[in-house]
Amino acid sequence: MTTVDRRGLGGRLGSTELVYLALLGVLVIGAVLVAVDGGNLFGTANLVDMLTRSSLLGFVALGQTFVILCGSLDLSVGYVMALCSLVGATTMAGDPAKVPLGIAAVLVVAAGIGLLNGLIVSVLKVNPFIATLGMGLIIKGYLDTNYKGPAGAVPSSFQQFGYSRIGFLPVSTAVMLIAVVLGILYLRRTRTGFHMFAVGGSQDVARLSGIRTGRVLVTAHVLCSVAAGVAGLLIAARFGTGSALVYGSGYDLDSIAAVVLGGTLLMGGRGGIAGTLAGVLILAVLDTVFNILQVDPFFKDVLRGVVIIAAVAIYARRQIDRRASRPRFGPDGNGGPPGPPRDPAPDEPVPAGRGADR
Amino acid sequence: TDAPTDQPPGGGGETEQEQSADGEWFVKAEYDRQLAQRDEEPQGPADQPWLQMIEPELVDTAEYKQDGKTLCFSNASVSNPWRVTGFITMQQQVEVLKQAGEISDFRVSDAGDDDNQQISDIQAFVDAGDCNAIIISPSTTATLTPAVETACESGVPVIVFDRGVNSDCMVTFIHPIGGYAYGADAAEFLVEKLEPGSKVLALRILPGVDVLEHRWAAAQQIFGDSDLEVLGDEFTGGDGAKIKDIVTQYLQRGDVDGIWMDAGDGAVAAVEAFEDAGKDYPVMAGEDELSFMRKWKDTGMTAIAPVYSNFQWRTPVLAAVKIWKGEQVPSEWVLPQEPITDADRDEFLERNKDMPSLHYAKFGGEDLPGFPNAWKDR
Amino acid sequence: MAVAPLTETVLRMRGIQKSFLGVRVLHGVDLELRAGEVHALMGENGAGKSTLMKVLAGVHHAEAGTIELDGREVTFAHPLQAQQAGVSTVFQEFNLLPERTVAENVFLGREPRRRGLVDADRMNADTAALLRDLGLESISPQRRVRTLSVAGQQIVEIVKALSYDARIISMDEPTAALAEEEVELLYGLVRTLRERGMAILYVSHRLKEIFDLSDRVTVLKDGALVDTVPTADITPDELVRKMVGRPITSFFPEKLPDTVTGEVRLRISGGGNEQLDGIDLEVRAGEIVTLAGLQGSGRTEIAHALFGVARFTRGTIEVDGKRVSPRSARQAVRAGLALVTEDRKAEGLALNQSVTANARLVLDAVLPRQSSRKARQIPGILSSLELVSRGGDQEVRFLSGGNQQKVVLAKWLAADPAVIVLDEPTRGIDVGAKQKVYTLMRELSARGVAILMISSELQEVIGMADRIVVLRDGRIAGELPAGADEEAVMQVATGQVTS
Amino acid sequence: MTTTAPEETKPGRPAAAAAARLFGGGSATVFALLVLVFVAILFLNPSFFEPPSLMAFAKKAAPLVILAVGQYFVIVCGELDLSVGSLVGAQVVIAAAVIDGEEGRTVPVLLLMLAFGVLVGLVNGLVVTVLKVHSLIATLGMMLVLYGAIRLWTGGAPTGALSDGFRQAGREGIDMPVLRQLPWALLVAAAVVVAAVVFMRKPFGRTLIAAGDNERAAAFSGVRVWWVRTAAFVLSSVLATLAGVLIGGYAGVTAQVGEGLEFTAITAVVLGGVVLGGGRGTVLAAMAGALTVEALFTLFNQLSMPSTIRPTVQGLIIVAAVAWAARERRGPFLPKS
Ligand SMILES: Nc1ncnc2c1ncn2[C@@H]1O[C@H](COP(=O)(O)OP(=O)(O)OP(=O)(O)O)[C@@H](O)[C@H]1O
Ligand SMILES: Nc1ncnc2c1ncn2[C@@H]1O[C@H](COP(=O)(O)OP(=O)(O)OP(=O)(O)O)[C@@H](O)[C@H]1O
Ligand SMILES: [Mg+2]
Ligand SMILES: [Mg+2]
Repeated sequence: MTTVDRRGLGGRLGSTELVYLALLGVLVIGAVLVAVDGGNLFGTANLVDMLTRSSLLGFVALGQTFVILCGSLDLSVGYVMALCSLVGATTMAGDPAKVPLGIAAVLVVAAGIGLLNGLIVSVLKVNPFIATLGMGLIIKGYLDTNYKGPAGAVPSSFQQFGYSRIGFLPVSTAVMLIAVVLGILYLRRTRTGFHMFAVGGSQDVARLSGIRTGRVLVTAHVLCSVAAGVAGLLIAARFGTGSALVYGSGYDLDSIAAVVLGGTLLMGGRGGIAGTLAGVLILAVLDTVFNILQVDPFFKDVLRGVVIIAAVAIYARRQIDRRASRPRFGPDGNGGPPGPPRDPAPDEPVPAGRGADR
Repeated sequence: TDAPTDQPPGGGGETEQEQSADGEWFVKAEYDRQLAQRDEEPQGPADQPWLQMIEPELVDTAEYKQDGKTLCFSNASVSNPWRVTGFITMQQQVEVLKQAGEISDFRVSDAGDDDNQQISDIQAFVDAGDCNAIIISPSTTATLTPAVETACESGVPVIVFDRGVNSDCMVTFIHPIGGYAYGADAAEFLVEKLEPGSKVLALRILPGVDVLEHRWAAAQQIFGDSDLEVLGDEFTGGDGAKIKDIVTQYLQRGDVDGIWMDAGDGAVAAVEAFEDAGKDYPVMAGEDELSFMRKWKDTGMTAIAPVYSNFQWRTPVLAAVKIWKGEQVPSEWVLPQEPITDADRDEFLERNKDMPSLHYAKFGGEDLPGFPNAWKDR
Repeated sequence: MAVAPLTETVLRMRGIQKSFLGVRVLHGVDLELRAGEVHALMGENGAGKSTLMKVLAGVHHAEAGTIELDGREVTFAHPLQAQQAGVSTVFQEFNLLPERTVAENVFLGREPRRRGLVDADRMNADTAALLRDLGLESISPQRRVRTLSVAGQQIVEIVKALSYDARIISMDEPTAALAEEEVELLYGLVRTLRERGMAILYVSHRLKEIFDLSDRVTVLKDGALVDTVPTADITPDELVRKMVGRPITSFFPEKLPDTVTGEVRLRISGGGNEQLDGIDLEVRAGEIVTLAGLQGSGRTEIAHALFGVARFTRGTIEVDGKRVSPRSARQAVRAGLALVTEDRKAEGLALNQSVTANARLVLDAVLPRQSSRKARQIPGILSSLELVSRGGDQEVRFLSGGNQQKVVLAKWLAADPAVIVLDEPTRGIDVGAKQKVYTLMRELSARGVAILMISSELQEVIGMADRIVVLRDGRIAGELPAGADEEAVMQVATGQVTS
Repeated sequence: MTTTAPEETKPGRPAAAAAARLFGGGSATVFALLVLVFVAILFLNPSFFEPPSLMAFAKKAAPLVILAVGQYFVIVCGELDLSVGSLVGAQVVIAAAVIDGEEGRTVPVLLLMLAFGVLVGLVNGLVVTVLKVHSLIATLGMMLVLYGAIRLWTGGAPTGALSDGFRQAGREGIDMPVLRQLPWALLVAAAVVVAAVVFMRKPFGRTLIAAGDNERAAAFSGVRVWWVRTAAFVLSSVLATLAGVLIGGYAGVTAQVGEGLEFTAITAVVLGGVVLGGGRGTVLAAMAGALTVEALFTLFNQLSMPSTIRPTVQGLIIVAAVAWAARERRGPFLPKS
């Protein structure tokens, strides 16, 4: 047997491990900087701060991971969050008995939007970038027209979701971590989870293996929207009311950045939720450290931008190095055409423009 | 836990029920109160409007008397020129107090207009435990209520300014008279200066922000009682290009006699739309932003600059020092809010002649040592 | 020769017709498979073998014709339906997810579940068992496919097809990427399957395999059925004649009389990199050198090294006596090299662009200033290639494979190269187009262009060569003169002899 | 099918071929939509078509057309540029801060802006091509960096003022009868579109689109893909700079200038049938997409549609139009011979 193995040394470290290594690095550097400043990054207050910050983005990025793994994208999550915070708060209307109803309403609304997103992308074949951007606009118009400000009220029992904590672990973060674990299990232990990697890796291979790619894509979008809906509930719990203005806070692009920072390929097919969690934590740690160090808010944006680019560049660099001189499966950098000859799906022209289009 | 105590939702503060149940922004009692406060003579030094107060109900602060001098400030953002100007004023005020040894450490966190971020920021201050007072400039009224209450419960004196929250747990809530008064100043001016039947266009920044909604609610009230015709109300995001485009389109369809704006950002673009279309200047309600005031002077148009007193950024810092000393402060510290008219326009322009165009005439920092460079070369 | 118990017919395909974009590639083909037989499918490139298999696999829908399984007529709208009916396929193209593990690929689409959740342990165990069946314990089910070699990946594909509870397995050139020992493994496996009563449809270009393995053989030519005969009743010569329809010798055009072998235009001395070593190669003006070797022997690697894609880390390249060390394709082109890549669609053409745009691409990229002037000759080049198209504005994705190849050739010819490297230039193009390519090569050669042709088709390697260089494991294993026979080339390529 | 050299068939039907190029591949939708929107406006308010109104429309639409052309270059070579919105903002702020109302600095500042635009484009391009960062992330990062850096520099809100000379291009025009004024902006946008059309027909333009269609094929043909892509980013940034000059000229400096323009520009380009992922679409279609977006805004205004509901309608129309175009692409495509 000649060469079954051509795994180099560099390949031993998985990309998830690398992301956690990066997180560790950020933590160490952050801790040193904070210590120089006379503080303790791992003091309860700062720890709580970091964890709290990570919970909201954590939910959104968790959902975003599903769609990105499928090779899609969701730019409507911010609007879904805003809508869901309002739906939740107005349904609960301050009545503790209506909490379950509010949660149910949010899940239904979010799932419905995800379903629409998924169908527009998979059936109408609208590029996900445009489809979800359009969906975001649609929701924005609805919000602006119908909610002229915060509305609804969340009973204090439900506000616990946003405020109480167990030791230094905020409940919302705990719930987020549970969702992350469930998400990891979903991807690793269910068929649909498996198929998401396949759909993102190659729609054609997936289809030839008998996977109904459309359904998988729709499922991912539904999960993504539902996760954004839960984030909306968390918003409502923290605000005590629903707020439409949340959509302006940039959670859509932040969540994509967190997912990519977590080592998931923007073109789909590789990555996972564990990495996303690390990506979210990296952003949260940065925020906390910047906050402790009193970094100018605008300088924060600059640093964030640089860190995101630098991290992704490092991942990309590694992938290039690891790749042998002649890729069997096409480039996984940017915008490359799909690899070697692939067979078009049953009697369809070769799907054009799948690739860097997201 | 950090959870707010069980309390009927909405708290019980004086700003409670700012928004009525059906989501409309008009609350008659508050509207009447603000309109009346405009004619009230404020107490305090006339040359220091940031220390003046209208109808104060002083409260005792002895329980907060202390030696600690760490001041923490949770800022909603510095994402618009009004906030930038104000924040510089605040920093300059802090500088003075630091020199005087009244403040040792001034910590700021900026939430970048993200309510959730601000809740975390406030919580971080509370958890850190070494703030001797927390100043909060909430990014949205309703949503920050629980976080502010949490801060109050920690025992640290809390000072809220600009926008309020639905709670009265803070030691003092500092604000100019308010949005209704602002909107009314502008609308009343238009009603007064325009012939009956004239057409007015309302330009607004974005929906859902309480201070802005109050301005529009008051204007609607006043326009409703007048003979003016409101052509429409448009959201512009404060973007000059969008404002100019919208006004141009309205002008293309017919005459516009008056412009009502809920904030002065981009007012010049609106005026330019008239110039470029070759139309007469409208009667205009802008803001005390210098670019507009300069344009007003250059063109000699009929206009007013309603003011949402920018000098209020000084007050919370001074209030904190007062509280540490155990001095009384009003539980609701209402600052004067007086529009700039033809009469005092040139005086304010003269005072601010070195200032950049996106600066606010009534910023109230002329006596601070950093003047004028801190605002000029920011 | 194995004698199979010829029992009942499990599959009967009748009158299968299929066209792509208006060009018929299957003209009513009949095929019959019996349980417990290995049925070879032979034919030239582009004869329609893969297409027929894909019809059977439910990938393509036949326009006419029927498929009967166990006497019942079936239609497969989706590959899944074919798989569920017991027909599984190893496709010619790779169909794996590089980022997933071996086991995940093998069970893709039908992962075993326990209590609703994917049972990864069972999946790994089952895959391990399947691999053990093949004697391939060395491949761990939990390896990522991208970390496997091409051969390893091919094995995974076969394992994947086997893992379906299939009664019919069709394999499209399964041995193409395998080394000799691996081929033996596969033989063993195919025989086992046959003994278990499966029907196996087996496509290969290797005559030896056909005679080693198959019970019956069906020959396709230009999309039509030529004959189905028991393998025992036919000699290799007869089989080839059925495939080609005429004696092979007349298929390749003669060297043109005015061809003069001149100066060395391309010289590689001591070239080597990760995959290659000690490559010494010369091509002279007016000479056609062919590179033979098994798949993966490093032929394409040489072409890529010349083009700066996978550089030589050792040794030198000279074009017309001038040292060049191309670090990119651009530098290679500027030095006078041209490369007709082996994968037309992925590497040769911008499919959404027009014929003209593609034909001008090299000029546009490398000689932008002279591009408009030089582009004037493109219509002439295209018509001399007898391109069939609706005009220069037609997008190349609507052209047939042969015509696409002509566009690729045209883009290089427009740049007037000194050396042309053709990597599998006739892959997937029909007989007529092939001959066109051969004729063109002769003409270019006569004009003094040095030609290096890489091919997996031995007939072509031999038929077109002035010299044959044989590669094995990234080294030059030997050089044979024109007119060497296939056996000799194969022996050098597989290392049975060194010449 | 006949065996013909392409040359022989080409002159026979140049008009038809040109039309097919223009309207093929999903672009028909945008032209139809554009006509539809204009007809609707005409129906609602015929006076919109009086020359001065049209000129006002042109003046407003010019920057988006220019941005769309810039974005077209990037999209057609397979990438995406999210940084143009904040670049427009940054350029206007830089101009105001450096000119500070002094007429004499106008020209040097324009040069400075050009240099800054080229720099931003180069960084975007090199991060994408050399560091292999997906363009969505690379330009998202650039967007954050520009947003933060420019505010850091100006202390949070724009300072200074633009000179009248600077504002000429975006605000003024050539006075003439009938039209009242032929806006410079219209001339600039027209020049950009014409130049872009010509550019795309030049060798470099063709290699650009080939690189977007099939990167590897282009590379094997000798195209310096990294350079071509980088150039596309530079073009996009330079055109964003130009758009910034027009926008700043049109309306002066406000803190919000440029916000969200990147999404509007991408929407316009995609609406024009230019496929995200590269290799397909024309400059004219991208321009039509931009005009359609602007015309939609005008239509909403003419309809006196409540300000708040407009995004919904806009979103519906965009998704429907792109879906419709995708449907056309999936349908039978080969013309019958
Ligand atoms: N998806 C497709 N679209 C258009 N043409 C196709 C398609 N698939 C195959 N063809 C064409 O159909 C013909 C038959 O191709 P097929 O792949 O069946 O040949 P083959 O006998 O398998 O050849 P090879 O030995 O090279 O694998 C060829 O001319 C090929 O170009
Ligand atoms: N992506 C890859 N990564 C690492 N090694 C590879 C890759 N592709 C091919 N190889 C190895 O490179 C060597 C040369 O392969 P190459 O493809 O050049 O041979 P070839 O004779 O041209 O075969 P083919 O007929 O497939 O083109 C082989 O050992 C092969 O296994
Ligand atoms: Mg085949
Ligand atoms: Mg090869």
